[in-house]
Amino acid sequence: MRLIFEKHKEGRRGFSYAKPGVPAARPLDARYRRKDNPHLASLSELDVVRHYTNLSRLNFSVDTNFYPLGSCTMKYNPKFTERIAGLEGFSGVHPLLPQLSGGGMLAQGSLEVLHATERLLAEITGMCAFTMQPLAGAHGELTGAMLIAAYHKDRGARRKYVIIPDSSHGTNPASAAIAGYEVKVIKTSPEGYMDMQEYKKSLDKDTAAVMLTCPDTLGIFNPRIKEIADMAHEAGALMYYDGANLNALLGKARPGDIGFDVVHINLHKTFATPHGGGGPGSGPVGVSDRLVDFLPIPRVTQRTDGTYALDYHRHKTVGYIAPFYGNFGVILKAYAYMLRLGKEGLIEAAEAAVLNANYCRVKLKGHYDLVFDKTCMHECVFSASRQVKNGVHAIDIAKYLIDQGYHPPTVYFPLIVKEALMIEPTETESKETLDSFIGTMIEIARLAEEDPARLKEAPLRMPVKRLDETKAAREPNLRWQP
Amino acid sequence: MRLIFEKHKEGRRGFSYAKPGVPAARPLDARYRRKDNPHLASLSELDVVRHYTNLSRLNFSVDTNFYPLGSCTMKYNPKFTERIAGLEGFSGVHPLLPQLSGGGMLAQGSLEVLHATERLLAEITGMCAFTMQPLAGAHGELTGAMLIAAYHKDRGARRKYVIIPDSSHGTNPASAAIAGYEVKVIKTSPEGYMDMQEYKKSLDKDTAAVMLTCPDTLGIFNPRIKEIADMAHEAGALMYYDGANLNALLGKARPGDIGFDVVHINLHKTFATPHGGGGPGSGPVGVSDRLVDFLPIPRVTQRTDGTYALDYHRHKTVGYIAPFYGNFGVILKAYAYMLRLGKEGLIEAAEAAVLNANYCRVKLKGHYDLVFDKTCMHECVFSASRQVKNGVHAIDIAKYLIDQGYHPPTVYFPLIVKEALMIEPTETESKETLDSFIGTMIEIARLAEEDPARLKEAPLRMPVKRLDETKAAREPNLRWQP
Amino acid sequence: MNYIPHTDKDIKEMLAAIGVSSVEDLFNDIPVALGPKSFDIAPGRSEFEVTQALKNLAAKNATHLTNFVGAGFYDHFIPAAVDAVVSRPEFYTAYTPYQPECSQGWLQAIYEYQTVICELTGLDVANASLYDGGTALYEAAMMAVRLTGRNKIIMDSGVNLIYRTMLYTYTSNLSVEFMEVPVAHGQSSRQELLKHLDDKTAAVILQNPNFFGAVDDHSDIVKEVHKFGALAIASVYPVSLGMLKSPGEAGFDIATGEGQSLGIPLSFGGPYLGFMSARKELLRQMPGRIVGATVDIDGKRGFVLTLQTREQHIRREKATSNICSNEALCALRAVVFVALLGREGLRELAELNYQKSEFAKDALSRVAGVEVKRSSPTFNEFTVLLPRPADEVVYRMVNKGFACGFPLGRFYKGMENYLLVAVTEKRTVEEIRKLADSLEAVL
Amino acid sequence: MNYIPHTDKDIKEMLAAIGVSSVEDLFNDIPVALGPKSFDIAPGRSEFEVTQALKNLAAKNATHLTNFVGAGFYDHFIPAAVDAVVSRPEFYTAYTPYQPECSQGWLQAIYEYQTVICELTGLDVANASLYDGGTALYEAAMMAVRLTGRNKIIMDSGVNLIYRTMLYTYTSNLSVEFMEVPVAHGQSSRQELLKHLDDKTAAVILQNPNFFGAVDDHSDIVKEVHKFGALAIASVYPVSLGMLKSPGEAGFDIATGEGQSLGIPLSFGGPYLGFMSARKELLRQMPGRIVGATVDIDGKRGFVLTLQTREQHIRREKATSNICSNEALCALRAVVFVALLGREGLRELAELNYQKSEFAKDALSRVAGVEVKRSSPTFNEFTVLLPRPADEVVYRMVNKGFACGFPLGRFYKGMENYLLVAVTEKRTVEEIRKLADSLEAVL
Ligand SMILES: Cc1ncc(COP(=O)(O)O)c(C=O)c1O
Ligand SMILES: Cc1ncc(COP(=O)(O)O)c(C=O)c1O
Repeated sequence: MRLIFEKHKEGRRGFSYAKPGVPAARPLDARYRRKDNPHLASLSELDVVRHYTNLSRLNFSVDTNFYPLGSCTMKYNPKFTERIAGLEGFSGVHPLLPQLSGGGMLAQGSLEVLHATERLLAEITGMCAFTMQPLAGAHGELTGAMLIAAYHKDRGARRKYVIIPDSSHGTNPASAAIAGYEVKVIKTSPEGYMDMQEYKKSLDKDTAAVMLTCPDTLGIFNPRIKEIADMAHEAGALMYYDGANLNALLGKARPGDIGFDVVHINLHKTFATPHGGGGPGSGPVGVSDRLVDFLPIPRVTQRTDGTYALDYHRHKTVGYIAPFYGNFGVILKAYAYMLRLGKEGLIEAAEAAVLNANYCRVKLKGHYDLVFDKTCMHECVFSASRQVKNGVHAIDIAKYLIDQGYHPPTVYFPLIVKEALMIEPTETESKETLDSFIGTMIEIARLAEEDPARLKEAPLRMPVKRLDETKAAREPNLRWQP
Repeated sequence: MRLIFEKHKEGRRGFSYAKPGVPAARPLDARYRRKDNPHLASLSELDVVRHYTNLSRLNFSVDTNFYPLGSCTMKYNPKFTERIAGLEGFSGVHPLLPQLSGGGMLAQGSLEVLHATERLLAEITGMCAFTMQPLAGAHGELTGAMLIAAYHKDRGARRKYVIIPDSSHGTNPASAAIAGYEVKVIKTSPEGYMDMQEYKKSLDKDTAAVMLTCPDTLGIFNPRIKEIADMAHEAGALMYYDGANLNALLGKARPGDIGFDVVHINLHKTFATPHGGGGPGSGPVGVSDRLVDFLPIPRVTQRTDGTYALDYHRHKTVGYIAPFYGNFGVILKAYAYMLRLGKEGLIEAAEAAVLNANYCRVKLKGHYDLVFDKTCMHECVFSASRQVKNGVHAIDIAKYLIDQGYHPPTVYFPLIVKEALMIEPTETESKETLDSFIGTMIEIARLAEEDPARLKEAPLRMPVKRLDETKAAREPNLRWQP
Repeated sequence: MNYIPHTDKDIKEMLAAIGVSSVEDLFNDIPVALGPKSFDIAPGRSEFEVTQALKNLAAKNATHLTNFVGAGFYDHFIPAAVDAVVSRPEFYTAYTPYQPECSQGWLQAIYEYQTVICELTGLDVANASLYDGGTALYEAAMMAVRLTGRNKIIMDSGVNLIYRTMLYTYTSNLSVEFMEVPVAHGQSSRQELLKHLDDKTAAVILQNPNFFGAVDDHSDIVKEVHKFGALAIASVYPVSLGMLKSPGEAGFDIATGEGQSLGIPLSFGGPYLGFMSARKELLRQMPGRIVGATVDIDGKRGFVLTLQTREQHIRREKATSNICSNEALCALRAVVFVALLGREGLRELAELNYQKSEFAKDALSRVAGVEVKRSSPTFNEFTVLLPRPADEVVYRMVNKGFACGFPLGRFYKGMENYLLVAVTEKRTVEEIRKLADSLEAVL
Repeated sequence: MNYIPHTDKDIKEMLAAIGVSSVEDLFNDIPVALGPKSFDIAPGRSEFEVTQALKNLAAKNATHLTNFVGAGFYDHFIPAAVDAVVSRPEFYTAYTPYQPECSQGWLQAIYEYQTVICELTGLDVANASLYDGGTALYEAAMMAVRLTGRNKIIMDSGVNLIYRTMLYTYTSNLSVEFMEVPVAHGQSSRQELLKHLDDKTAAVILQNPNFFGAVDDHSDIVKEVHKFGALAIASVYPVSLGMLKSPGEAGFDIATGEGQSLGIPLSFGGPYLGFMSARKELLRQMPGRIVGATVDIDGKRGFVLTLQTREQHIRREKATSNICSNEALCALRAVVFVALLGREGLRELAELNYQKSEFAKDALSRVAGVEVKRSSPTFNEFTVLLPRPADEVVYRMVNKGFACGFPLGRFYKGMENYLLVAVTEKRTVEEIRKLADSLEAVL
């Protein structure tokens, strides 16, 4: 499709304003004014709507396609949460209203949503308190790392390292580094767990924290996780829990009970808020009691009369990590989702998610190399190494899946698995959908043996064929030029 | 795609209700209960949403395609009208509220919308009063025919005939017939106008009315229309105006000024309310002063204090033609549209619509037979007769256009034109869109000469190829069978 | 203008191509004398201004009242997923699927809708929609007249009064004769109905539940109707079909009804949805669009508009009906609504309406001076007799925050003290209790 | 459960296929001792109940106030077409376009968004979005630190206080040193800024219009900054760029800002949109996703995520940022908003904000006791000095139906009597007049 700028026609207008209706003001001095004429596109409303509507039709999405993108929990986003987020009583509220004097009473509805969501998440994870401010999972990690630093600093220590297994999500080491930590990477043992020998060796009085993902990015629950936590605590380090995969564990295990000190959760994964083509997300952070004092301000508190207020007066706080109270619109949807599902619904979600992943695992393990042949949690990770022998790579499998109407699993992640294919079906997909996906995967395995060229040429049914990514990186063309 | 019923799985639920929370009532006697179990589909919310979302993607629509379907005025439907219709203050109002005692005050907003729209339409058409009740254009015609009957009856006459030109829309004769009239059809002269000789002959004291479409279905404004009206009036007949094509004439001519007695308007055409895949529409009927007393009840009236009320006490009324006040949700969008455009906007719409149609007419007349080679109004009608010589019919042109991403023009209508191609671009389409459509039409004309097979095999890019309509009619399969 | 893309340059170029010098020239066919005498329309306003103005009007409607008004039009909850689907522009900005290859989505959806209507009503064939329940009933009556060649119609007065008045309006110039038969103890009066039945009768029209909320089993009447070669027409409330005997089970030939309850907002009276189904033998006299399954040239299943020779655009004055645009988008709402609920859900919805309505009967019957009419079973609406004019009571109840029902005296002479109360699944126990308490207070 | 399609039969069959006898078996890896100590969550509620409950909460927020609060977050009108586009599930239920062939819609939209940001800011390259204006500014500061290898940052105190506090939080454990420079007569103090500038300076951060609403031309400062080999970072308000000198024109190296004003609802603080653009030489240090154009194997244009070796999923602890999920859907809002307005529209919007704000200045300056600060020009927000604490005045104005501005005393000691008033295009002449009248009444 042509770019919106390529459809520009001087003089068109897709949106108009009323005349100001005020006497003309003294014009702003020319030196403050821009001289150039930005090359924005001018089109009618129809042109704009048709352009973006037709663009949208070029995407795969949960509402149109099975989307088993591992580690991303692409579950269905119930429509009623969109309706709620669209209520003007929520979407129209200026975030500074409760900061006006007496203004708390002007936003009691929104403050209650924040407070109630915090309490729900605390119960779900077994943590003591939550901040809803982090704007995505990685932002939660950074917040968590800063809380950890504040904790150690408060105790007079400046610990330097954060221990992270090599199977972790890329955001973990990146967040730790950005918070000012050096990262010690621990290898994964052949059994699929963090190497305990190496872990023990790395742990010392300079260890600020251990960051784990649980279930980990291989979809596995490490049965020795409590031992790992205890060892860290003995060494005076804190335990960080990357809760992006919490969907597997709702009502089954709680990081707080295991002994974690900091937890972040991806509302856009576990709690069914839409992924929005890459965001917005929301990454609330929960803490054990020893970290509560360090949480970002403002905190939402409940007064004895049941009303809600903002609390700024927390002298140990790390400070401000978001402009206001988090991605409220996202939090609201997650809250509605939790109210809707309730206890049984959340447990059922975890169970069905794990059931679906194991079903895929078992049905496909005769056709693809299963990286660790054991019960998985919410996702299962295969390697295309068997197919590589015929020159078929994970990417070829992915591209052929696209032609069959499936969004591919996550490929080449986790990095520690060669030719990884990481399948996370989520609980919202039916057995019928899984069966036909599995059928296609088996067909692909057959094609890899018998007719690999068919896979290498895919996709053929999309608006473009395979794209030259090297050219994109070597000769960056990152914007339309007039 | 599979049918929703073919995706059924017993036990699934896409929507649930809360428990009643009341003590169990005495069960209804079994003789009143249904014994069978209707074969409805049971699916999860995702399954349902994915099914219908993917079905939607198989349609062409204004928001995704140029849609020059003649006589249907497929103009763009501004998005803000949808937002307004979605306001709970409008969508949630029970129609009987104003019929409760004192209830008029409970629905003043909606009553004002109805009253104001009536007044706007009256000014736009030059008619004396409007009823907003008719639920579509054809329903307006029927209402109009009943008004005409009531008028004549009131004057003690039972006139039998309604005169209708053969170029009229099929609903005109159908509506007249259903209202109890016999239809006299007048041929179209070679110049494209109703044959005046024949008309004169047909007109007599048994003529109840003359039903004209203006501009007519050939896209032509009959300059002798006033003469026609005067002749009818002299014969004691009333003049009916099918205003489905009013888009061409906004601010240019008014049926009331010409002397028409009854007018219906298609809000879903001229006033930009969406066509909804076939409906809902709205077909308000305007009348000259001598017909006001016969309008359906209730009427929305304005009290001296500025408030609105419903008036039932009109002893000459034809009665009730709709359950309430018309398709309120549609009327509301049309009202918003009129407020938005205002005087200049409405005139501009007419001008651009006529400009677009004439541009297509002139650009294509070298390639297709123009039925009447003269300035057209909102649409231009070609015949594929030139192409038929190479075995290419209007339908083949239509199907090839589909493959190029264009919704075809109306084909084989009006019936009086052989192999008709009726192109109504509407004012919301840009010159660029017209130019590329015209380019494709010219290419088709070339293919018709050089490679007709290419056209006969189209469409190839749609979910289905050409469908067997004869089989559909001969062996009706009108529902899924369990 | 945001909806008109023409720039001055565009207009110039286009005029040049056409060969005229101004846009006005294109209107030369309109005699000067026919120019508009007036066109006094206010100047256009911005999207923001119009939106604000209409928000202000919306705020002038009372939406805070707890609603117990029904009378054929019910306050049911609409799942958000229904709105999500119908707001796909590929649905709502398309038109009638004349070109099947680029309209398979719509055609399949309508085919599915037709199936749902058939399944709900227990009949063989359904059309793609009619305007509303009233026009659907009128179309059914005319079908019967055409099919039987007779012109007498017997109508139970339990049929929604709104529909009855519509039928009289539509047929006022036709030679159709109506016999209206009063109800007995709320239900259809067998005695009266059979008295009028004869071999001139084209059809008997019955409604279930009837306007007063009474549930009936009309099988016995239908049998008698058929003995005289007449057709039996049922007017039904679709939600009740999750529980009540279907028209098909009761032997009816044609069923019609208002589909508003199936996911369509009340919206001050429209757009609504008229549905119709019938025995397959009556198919050729059905009005409206009908979608059928067929195959493409490769043998692949596809859907088309079919049996169009019944319709106005082919048959003109000889068509079975004049309907052209119908209520497709509302039909889509209905099919999505039913798909979301599924078999179990529709049954549960009906049961909930019944249970809550029975609870409300109990609660109201405890209010001093209020008599709940119990001569016949009801579904989700029932009649109560008040110790004073219902009109007054309704008026006072508005101040208590209730639209507490419909005063039957507005439609029926002599029923001034009667109130028709509807209770849907949306009404909570608390609301019902508060209704009773408030009623007690205002009486 | 409506969102879990598993029937009992499904579960049985799947368990059999897996070879376990119960779902619990799948959780055997979790030691019994690690089972949840508590999971005290209320039972689920129906869609209707949850919707009602949240409607009730929404009603507890005050949305009836006429809004003059800004402080970086503005009450602009959002065209309905923006909502229509972003509610396409093909946009909002997709994720990061890792697989380009089935994500061309998203990729092209982001490429267009990047272009818009470049055009607005007058710079060469932009990323696909960051969380918000504050984190964007922090990322820009860190970019400068990496690029220059220096760690001193000079920050004008005209930078939004919210951002400044965020920057301090983020860098509290890093060896980054901030110099904050007070404003002089509302604008950036050249004297103070230049005093601190040295060859240890990584960057100077300036905001335009600044937090107090003052408009400035920073070109002169930027020139000095460059002399020291430091980078100049601009924090900007995108709507003002329809009128004000762009960061590119003023010579800045990096521009960041909050995109909320471009079609994104206020929504109690988020989701918002951090945007960032820079000179192309700085590209490799940019954080976040970036989309680039390329060709497919047939030479057809297509779009991909590119330069991913900057990012965490490849470079892990050496990445330029930890960002993964961003604010794509808000970026889409921005690009659609700008496309609807077009060149003219954005200029008009800026002009309207300026004009109405000037009108409000006039109106307020006529109120006895109110002094409008005029030491520097402003855009759509300005500072007024009240004869009593602004906090009190704001409180009283709420009862008059106004959120009349932000009391600066909450952020700045000694400014207790100052009020920051924002006037967007939505405010009407009547509202502004009424604001002045009401202020007069409460003072
Ligand atoms: C395991 C894990 N951790 C962290 C993240 C980062 O979350 P976000 O993308 O919301 O920043 C992700 C997201 O992909 C993840 O899968
Ligand atoms: C000229 C004309 N008249 C009447 C009608 C009937 O209008 P409706 O479809 O709203 O019943 C149409 C619609 O196609 C039409 O084009």
